[in-house]
Amino acid sequence: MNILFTLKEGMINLKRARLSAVVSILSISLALSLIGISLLAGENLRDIFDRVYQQVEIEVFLQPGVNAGKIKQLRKKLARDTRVTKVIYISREKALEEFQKNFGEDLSTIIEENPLPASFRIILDPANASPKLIEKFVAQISQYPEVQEVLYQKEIINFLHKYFRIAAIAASLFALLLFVVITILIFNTIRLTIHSRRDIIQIMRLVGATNWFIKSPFLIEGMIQGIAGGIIASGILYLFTNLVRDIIFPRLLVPDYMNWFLLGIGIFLGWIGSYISVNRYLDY
Amino acid sequence: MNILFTLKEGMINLKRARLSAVVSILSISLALSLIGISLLAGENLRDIFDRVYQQVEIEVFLQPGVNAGKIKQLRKKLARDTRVTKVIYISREKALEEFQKNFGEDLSTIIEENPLPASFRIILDPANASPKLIEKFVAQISQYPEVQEVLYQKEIINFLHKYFRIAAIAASLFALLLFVVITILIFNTIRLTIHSRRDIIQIMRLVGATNWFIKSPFLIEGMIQGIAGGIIASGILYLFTNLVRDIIFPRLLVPDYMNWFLLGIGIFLGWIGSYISVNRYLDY
Amino acid sequence: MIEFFNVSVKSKNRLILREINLKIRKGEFVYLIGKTGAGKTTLLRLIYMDLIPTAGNVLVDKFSSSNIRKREIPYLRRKVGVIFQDFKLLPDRNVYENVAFSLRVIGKSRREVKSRVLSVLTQVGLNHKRYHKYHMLSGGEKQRVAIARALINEPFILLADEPTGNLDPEASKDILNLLEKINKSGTAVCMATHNYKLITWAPHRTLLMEDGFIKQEIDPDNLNQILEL
Amino acid sequence: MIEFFNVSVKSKNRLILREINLKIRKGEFVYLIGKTGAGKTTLLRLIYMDLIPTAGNVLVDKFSSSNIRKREIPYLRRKVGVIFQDFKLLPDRNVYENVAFSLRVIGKSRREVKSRVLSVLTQVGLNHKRYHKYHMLSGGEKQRVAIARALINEPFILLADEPTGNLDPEASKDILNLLEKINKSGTAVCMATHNYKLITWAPHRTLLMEDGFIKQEIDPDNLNQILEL
Ligand SMILES: Nc1ncnc2c1ncn2[C@@H]1O[C@H](COP(=O)(O)OP(=O)(O)OP(=O)(O)O)[C@@H](O)[C@H]1O
Ligand SMILES: Nc1ncnc2c1ncn2[C@@H]1O[C@H](COP(=O)(O)OP(=O)(O)OP(=O)(O)O)[C@@H](O)[C@H]1O
Ligand SMILES: [Mg+2]
Ligand SMILES: [Mg+2]
Repeated sequence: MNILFTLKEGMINLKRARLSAVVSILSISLALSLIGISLLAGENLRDIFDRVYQQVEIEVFLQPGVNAGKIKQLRKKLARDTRVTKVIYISREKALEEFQKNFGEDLSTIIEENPLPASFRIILDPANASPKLIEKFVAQISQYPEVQEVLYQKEIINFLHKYFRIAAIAASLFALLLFVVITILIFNTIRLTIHSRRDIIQIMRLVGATNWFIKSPFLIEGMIQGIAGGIIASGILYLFTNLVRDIIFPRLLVPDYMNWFLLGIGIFLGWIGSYISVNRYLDY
Repeated sequence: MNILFTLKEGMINLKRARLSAVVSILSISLALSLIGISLLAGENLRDIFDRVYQQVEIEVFLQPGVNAGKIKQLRKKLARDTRVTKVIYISREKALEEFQKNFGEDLSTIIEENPLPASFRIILDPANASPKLIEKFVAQISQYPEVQEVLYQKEIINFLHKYFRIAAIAASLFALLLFVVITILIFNTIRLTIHSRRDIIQIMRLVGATNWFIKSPFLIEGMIQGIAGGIIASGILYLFTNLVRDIIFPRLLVPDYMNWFLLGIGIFLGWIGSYISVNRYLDY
Repeated sequence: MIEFFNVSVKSKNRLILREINLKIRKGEFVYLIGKTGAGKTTLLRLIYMDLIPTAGNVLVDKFSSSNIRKREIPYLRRKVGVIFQDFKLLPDRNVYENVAFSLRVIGKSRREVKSRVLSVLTQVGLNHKRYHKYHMLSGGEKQRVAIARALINEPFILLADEPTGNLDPEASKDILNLLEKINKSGTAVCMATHNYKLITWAPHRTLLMEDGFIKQEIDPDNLNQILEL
Repeated sequence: MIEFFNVSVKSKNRLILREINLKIRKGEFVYLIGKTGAGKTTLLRLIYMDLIPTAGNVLVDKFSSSNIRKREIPYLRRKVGVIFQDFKLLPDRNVYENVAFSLRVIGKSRREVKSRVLSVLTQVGLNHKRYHKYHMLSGGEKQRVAIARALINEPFILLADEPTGNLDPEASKDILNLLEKINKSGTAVCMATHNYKLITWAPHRTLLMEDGFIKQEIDPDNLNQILEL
């Protein structure tokens, strides 16, 4: 197989159906940009949610009579738990102080003894902050004999998690749709290129070119389209992300892998699209 | 001219280059959706900025010796100005009170006389809140003999305005690019349909069909593509806006004219694309 | 009826036709012969104004190539019937539809079309096969369909570019007979061909082209001289 | 060399070829004649395996239609040269490139190609026009280019489907002479034609097809009987 000849014929291919190829590449770029934007939206939404989760405190109120040694032991156990990011001990005195700060009333003047229990405030690792995992964690903690009650903002977490899931599913469906669109775009352009070169293909067949020899330039063409689409999409997203950062949302996260990801998808779908097209229209 | 026959041949057109048409319509939908999203982003950005501008106060400090009558007169004049939304008068006493609240110090214990001047706080109509107009307004106010000094957050306004303009220009360029892409998409599909029907067109020419008769089905086809693209884009945006409202940004503004606008652009560009294509490939 | 005045056609600095002067009268039958590339097809294209000469003037009926407007050309085409070696029919439609198509396309209603199509199909002897699909027809029958289509607007002339090139001798003879019959009923015929045998079967005025001009008009009596080639 | 055993071809419930038995020997020259639709083109397509029979078996060289694999077909094609009425050349390339193309396509290097192409072009008498553009060639010359391309892999048989259909009598005779010369140097030739005059010029074994089968083998002495048609 003669690489140079294949490449030369591939160039002639591109010239023949040039406009269709340009149109296809532009459309692929748009679709990949949309995928990139979905990805960005997803990552940033997750980031925002993570930060919300990081502020979710689980308050573990201890039984009134627990002694200092037990408390220290429990604290160690909690700190060692991989799901836990931070543990703060709030002694009964501290709790009273906070109460006074928050409500401006001096409890000690009303009742003789401090009625507030000691507690731990626990912040979980965001990776473990899904409603189910939190619930499991809370159930586990509640088992300890030292623990009286465990409280956290259950409703907010459930709410956020539910909508995050809906958004994630919607974005995935949208991305899947775009994958299909890209594949069809490439499929169609290759089909048209094959159509515009059917005379030359017929002659190739006639003089005994192998099927593989006839097909390969079209596969290469499909992948080039995918690559070009990926590069243009990366450029569009570069401008887009800079604009968004400058104007509305300076904290915008841009995952490092994004450009490679778009390029990879471009190549992958380019190959699939041209492969299907070639096998549909160029098989005996 | 026989409408029924034209429509029948138009249907055959659509069947012939079906895949290309579907691909084209999908791509047009994506492009129109992006235009719609830009539009939404623009409208909402403007809305947010308007609300920022609505909070911009212009502080007009008055000369020390101005009497109550003159102040009342000035207040009336300001209130009558169409650019002004709200005027609040801050007397010298009120200013002192605020100062004490903000800084916690009782000025009257340090110095004998109240050193603070009386002032107006003016809020402008957002439509007149561009940096230039504000500057003009301020210059005008400063002319009054009763006025000592006019202060406002010049830097913030300039900053916002500058980026809003950059965003608007970028979005317009992007939309223009998308207009071109849509036109090329339709141009290309019509070109391919013409190509796939060149036998039948040759025969039509041969037996004496008028040029208009040959062209019109392709123009109709282009417009149908634009309409279909517009409808699909409206659907996508409907889902998109509802999702955004539910999850991230409940205040999302959706202009009423948006769907009609997208449909209009679709038809308009469909007509242009097919018109160029038809005149390029179907003229003698 | 048709007249060429000093007609030349140039393409990319090459003269394809040079200074052609020619007159085809009402109801005439003319053969065009000559080697490949002599310019026969080009000459025919000038008549149905698929091509406008670079110099000189072609007169067809009341139309003149030097001042015809683009949008008048369709109306000229309705007065000139054209048939080709490769038939140029629509393979996805049957006989009736193929012939009807050319009337529908010029805006005739379905009812007007029907009687006219049936009468033309009778004329070419295909009425009994009017609902046959394209691929069920022999080459000779396909060419008859093409002739029917060319006749439907009652043209004053029928142009034929190697109409028997894809036909066997028997079918060729049939087609020639049909063209003669049409010619006898008053329609002029101008036919480019490589098949000199046709000329011996039905001798008519014969123009020999060579290298872009009309080299000579061959005397029907001297026909045998060319057949010796 | 080539053998047909009870070969039938069916398409949409219609028999295009029926029970063909045929043997073409090494170095033979065979004419295929018959009306349009008789099945000549179909028979030729079976030989270069553009079509696989629905019944029976076609043997070509060491390949058999009943068990050939798709990916072996290109190697069969390199042993069989094919030419057509419409030449099937690439109009955007010159003579040399058109012929060289078929060698490049099967993976030969530029150097190997050159000497082989020049020798074949000499054989068909076109060496001096090897850099001429396609549109500068006459019909006869185009057909020579097609023949050169078909010969380049030294096939054992040359299949020709109406190779003179678009040529004038003089050019047709030239092509026939070239095919005879090629045949004399050992390559078999199988040619479908409507031009019976060729057979009188160069009489060879002649098969008359009708309605999908080989009706008779015509005795070269009785040729005049068909020419009377
Ligand atoms: N569009 C064109 N551009 C350039 N050259 C052309 C064009 N059409 C025809 N020619 C050239 O003009 C010459 C005459 O062509 P034409 O087709 O009229 O010949 P012809 O007599 O009909 O030949 P044939 O018997 O092969 O049909 C040829 O040399 C051809 O290459
Ligand atoms: N792919 C196909 N599908 C259906 N029918 C076909 C196909 N190819 C050929 N036929 C039919 O098979 C018959 C034989 O066709 P073929 O082309 O072999 O005839 P031929 O002898 O070469 O005719 P001609 O002289 O016109 O070239 C014809 O009736 C034709 O319509
Ligand atoms: Mg010609
Ligand atoms: Mg055939």
